[in-house]
Amino acid sequence: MSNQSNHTEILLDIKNIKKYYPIQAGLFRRTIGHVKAVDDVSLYVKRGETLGLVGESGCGKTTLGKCIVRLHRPTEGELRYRFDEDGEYKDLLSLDKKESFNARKKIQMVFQDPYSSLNPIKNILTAFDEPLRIHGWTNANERKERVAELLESVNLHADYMYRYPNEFSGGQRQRICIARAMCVNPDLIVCDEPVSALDVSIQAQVLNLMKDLQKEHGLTYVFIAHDLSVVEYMSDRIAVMYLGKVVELASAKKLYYHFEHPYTEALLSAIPIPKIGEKRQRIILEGDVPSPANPPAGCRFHTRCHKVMDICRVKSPELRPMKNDPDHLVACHLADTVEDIAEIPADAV
Amino acid sequence: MNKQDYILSINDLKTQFKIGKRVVKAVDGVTLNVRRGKTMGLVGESGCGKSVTAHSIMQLLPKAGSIKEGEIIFRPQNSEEFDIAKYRKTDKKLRNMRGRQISMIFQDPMSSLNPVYRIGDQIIESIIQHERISKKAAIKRTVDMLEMLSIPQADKRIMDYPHQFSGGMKQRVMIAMGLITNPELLIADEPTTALDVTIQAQILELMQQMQEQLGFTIIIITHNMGIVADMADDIAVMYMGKIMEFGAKEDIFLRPTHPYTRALLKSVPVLGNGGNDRLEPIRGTTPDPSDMPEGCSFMPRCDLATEKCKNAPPYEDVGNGHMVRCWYAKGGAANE
Amino acid sequence: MLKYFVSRILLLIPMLLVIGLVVFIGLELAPGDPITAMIPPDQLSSMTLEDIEAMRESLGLNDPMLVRYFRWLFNLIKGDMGYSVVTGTPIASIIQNLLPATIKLTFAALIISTIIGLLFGIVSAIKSNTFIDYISSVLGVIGISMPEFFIGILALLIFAIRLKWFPAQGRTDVGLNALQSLKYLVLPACSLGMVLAAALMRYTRNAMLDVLNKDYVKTARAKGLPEWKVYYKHVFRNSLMPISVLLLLRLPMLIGGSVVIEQVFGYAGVGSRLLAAINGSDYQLVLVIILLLSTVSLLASVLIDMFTALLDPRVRLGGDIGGAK
Amino acid sequence: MATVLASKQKVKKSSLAKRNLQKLLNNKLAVFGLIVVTAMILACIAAPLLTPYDPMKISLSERDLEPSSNHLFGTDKLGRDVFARTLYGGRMSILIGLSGAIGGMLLGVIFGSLCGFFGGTLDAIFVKIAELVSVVPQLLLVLVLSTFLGAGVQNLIYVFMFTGWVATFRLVRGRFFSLREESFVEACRAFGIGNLSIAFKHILPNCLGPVAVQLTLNTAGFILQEAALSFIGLGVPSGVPTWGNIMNAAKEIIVITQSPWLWIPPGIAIALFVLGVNSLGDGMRDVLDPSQL
Repeated sequence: MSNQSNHTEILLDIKNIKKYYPIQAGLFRRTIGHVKAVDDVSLYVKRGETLGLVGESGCGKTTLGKCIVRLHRPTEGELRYRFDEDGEYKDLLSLDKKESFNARKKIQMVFQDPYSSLNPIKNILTAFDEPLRIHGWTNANERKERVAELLESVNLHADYMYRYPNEFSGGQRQRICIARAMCVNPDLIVCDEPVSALDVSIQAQVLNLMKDLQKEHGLTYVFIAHDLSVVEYMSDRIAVMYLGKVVELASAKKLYYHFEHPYTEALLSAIPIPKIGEKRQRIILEGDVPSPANPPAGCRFHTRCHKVMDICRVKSPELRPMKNDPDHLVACHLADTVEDIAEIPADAV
Repeated sequence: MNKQDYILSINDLKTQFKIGKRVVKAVDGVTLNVRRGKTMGLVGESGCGKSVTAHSIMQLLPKAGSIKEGEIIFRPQNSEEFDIAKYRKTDKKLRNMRGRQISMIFQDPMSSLNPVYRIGDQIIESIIQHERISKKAAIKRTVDMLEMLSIPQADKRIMDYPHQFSGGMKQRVMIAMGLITNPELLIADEPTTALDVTIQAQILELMQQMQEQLGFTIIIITHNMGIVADMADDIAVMYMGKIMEFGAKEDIFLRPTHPYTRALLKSVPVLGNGGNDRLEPIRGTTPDPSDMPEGCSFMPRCDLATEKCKNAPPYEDVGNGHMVRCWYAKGGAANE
Repeated sequence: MLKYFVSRILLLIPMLLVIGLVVFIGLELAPGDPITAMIPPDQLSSMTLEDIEAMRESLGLNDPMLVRYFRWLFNLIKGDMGYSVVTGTPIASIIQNLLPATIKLTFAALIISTIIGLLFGIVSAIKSNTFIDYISSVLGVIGISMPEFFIGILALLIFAIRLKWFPAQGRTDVGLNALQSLKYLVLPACSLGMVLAAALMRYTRNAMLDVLNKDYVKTARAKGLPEWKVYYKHVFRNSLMPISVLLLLRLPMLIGGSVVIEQVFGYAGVGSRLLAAINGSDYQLVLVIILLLSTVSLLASVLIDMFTALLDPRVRLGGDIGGAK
Repeated sequence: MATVLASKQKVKKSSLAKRNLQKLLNNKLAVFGLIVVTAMILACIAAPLLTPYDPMKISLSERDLEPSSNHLFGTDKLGRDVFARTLYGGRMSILIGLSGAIGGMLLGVIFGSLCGFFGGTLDAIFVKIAELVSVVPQLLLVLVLSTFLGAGVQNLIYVFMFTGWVATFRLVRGRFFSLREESFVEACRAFGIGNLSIAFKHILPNCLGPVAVQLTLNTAGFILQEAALSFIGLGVPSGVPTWGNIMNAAKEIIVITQSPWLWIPPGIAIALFVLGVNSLGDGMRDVLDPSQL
């Protein structure tokens, strides 16, 4: 089991991942453009930590998550993954067939909608059975015991394995899905909005369970959500995404008080807080998120940014570390990053 | 307070649904007073009856649902007060009230607009239903209203169809449709649940601005405690068809008294806490509404529950109109 | 909008070509010498074998099949459909005499069934789960379970033979005024339309109930619209789209059914002629009629499809669904 | 762990199929349909027990008899017993309808799942073919094919299979398209479960309910079509009795007016059986999805 207190070892290194979907039109299905769902994202995930991915719908967070689990094949980029603590990094996208199959055990996913995550006509045992069987649990009785054990680990009765999904509430289903993702002993679980379909009083049950399981099994999470408060509660570090790009990456503690990107600022101020008294400065963004099929030139956020400058309309800012904190990355011309704005040639404006 | 200061008074409202042979008591004795010109927030989890309460006020219940008991007294500014619950769903009195005196906007702006008619026609339909007005004047008013709601190029966009609008824009159209007849009460049923946070902020801000300008009353229904903290003056917390706690915003957030309200506040992560405090989940799940427990409906999940809670607790004033439905509300264990 | 229609019509062409090809291959495989169907019989009888062989060459019957196919198709479009082997009359004139009658019959059936189906469907939906709804649901399921020809025979027996309200058999336009010829149409059209009416009724009811649950109906009520306006403007109007899809699927069945109904009533249309041609092994005539009926069915489907598009702005204006401007 | 395994022996295994059957039996419409269909099938199978007459036996001494206690539905022009013919004819009509529908269903399910799961060019081709088959009046298609293949029970079944796969194909393909986006399918992929297993073990079983409903619709439709075809003399050869063939006699006005027992019993038999099948289908649809239709 890895050391939880200081996560130093990089488990997954996401390098320049792009995922473009062709837009086809006309009688002959000509490709007339691309939806740039994820556009050149580089991130790393350390063993044992939780990396939060936050952003509004269409920002590419789910697509990125599905690329990591290899449900989608990225258009470009590498997913360098370290199978053993002292092993080498291997690109998940260029494994041979057998390695690729075995790597499926390492990275699992919990989906947003607990109602569609379980096959309605199969009972819980059957839902676990096939993944276990193809990944080495050859003995049927052992599989059964394993399922019982897993169900109890998510605080459900072992007998529930004979029931069908429609007999469970949303919260129970999501717990079953977490147990199913855990059945092959993964290192990394990508959680795609795991609580957004649940009632508020149930959300906390699931979130706490996930935290406990992480501690117990040394799991690494990529936690995707649109609700910053939930992400903040779960994550060690948070990446804020906008229109296919990461605009800011910082530790969860830092992001709330020392945000640098205007989008993060707006996002934070837009979230209603169940507290009264402190009057917050609200930043209301104008307009809608532009279409990822036709993102604006320059900085993608410039059309809605309240601090927009001339340079933002032409030059897209790189994601760069802050001068005073190399672990805090920002993609904004205004931020005091390692590379200064002054270095940009004047004729670019 | 004077009776006339309340635009709406609901007394012991009971709304039931008949599904096959089962009877679901969706709203089971709701009592509420809504202050004129203010915003009342109705919060609760899914299935607690908050939406049914709102639909009962408009008498927009589906066929299987009907008001069984109670009264809904509506007091319009310039006409006689009347009891909405007394009329049939299709009564002319209610039809004249809907859309003119009370407007309602719904959760999902995507499906709330008819896809086959132009945006403009759908808004104008509302004016023409209630006023004798020329088509030209109606169009002018529609454009003005859309401009007030900051829809760019409103004069052109009224010719567009709903599928040409984004979710946030559609919700603005819904608000325009609701406000175009200058109603006294706007009921917003989870108006931002289907929208992104930055769009949600836009819509909530707009609703507040419009309220300042036009002075109508808002009932906002939501499951998000944050939204009521932002928007509401008074808050009612609903659980299993009953109001568990009602009071001014300060009462609810600074002096939450019902164990359910307290549990609800402790179970949601608060931005800025950085995951320091561990959340305290409410145990168990919401009971089946057609098979509710005897006595206090929160009892099976309540940490303070005792033998006493097997009897239904009274709905009591604990001071300044702060109402609580709990045996321990007055100086009991809940105030430890 | 125009773009959509044009593309829909352009798509017709390959489909017609394929149906034509299938029919043409059928012709090729059919027993008998094709030349007998291409030359007027009286001329044919006076020709020698050499003449026929020369004729075959000059008519291009020895050309590759694809060439012959397109020539055949081209002739067909020009109106030269060849000759019936059995009666020796030009097929074009047979068609000219009989096709309008069949189209009239089918169209009448379509109108009758649409009116009855929509009417009962709407009433059923508005009064859902009442006695009226229950009765019409039972009638609906009985309606779709009846063989068309059985309805036809019963109608013939009751209304024509016993009650003598309508003529029992036949249809001739000669010397009949409009009212009289309408009398010949009533029974066949009603019998043909009954099954479709039942299907439409069931479907209309369900489509309306479906739409009734939509949020925009609630919006309409929340505006204070009276019930009839809610039903007329927001429920019925929106149900028309799924209903027209059903019509699209059912139309070929209606045209097929006309063949049987014509037989029952001895109605002189292409359908009864088709059966006679099959019994007489008059393959050229059989295939031309089938090609024509298929074309009618295809054209009608396209018309209904366009009607659906007219109803739905999402199709009409192209599918940038949810896209902000 | 031992306690866990021991305790679960007590739990009764709840089977989804059993529960759905229970629901079906609570549905009045379905029960009515089931009773009618079963009773009629049983009666047709047990025909030799119910009637002493041979449906083919010509008896010139007993021509054109009205219904009597001897001949329940009377006799036809050749003195054959109409009751016997209706029973034996039912065997053939039901057999043709049912086997055509089952064959069509199998084709539709296979094509539909392949196209729905893999999409692409294969799918595009099949969609076009399906469109073509469905736009040509089915009766005409059957007519052409049976003209060229020749009349005969087997050929008729082939023809029905060839024309009847389209509805099932569309249905299965559509269900596949929506189901393959569901999270449980993505979960399967995330575990590395193979495509074929996903398609046939995880997705396909979810389509079977609607497919069964479609099967009833097709059976009903084919029985009606067989009857129509045989009625106009182009279905089953006239020697083999089927409901449609028996009614063939009613092409003459004289039969319609003078000997209604020749065509009313088989006509009612068709309508009743199809009504039963349709009611069963409606009931099944209600059970599968109470909100739809």
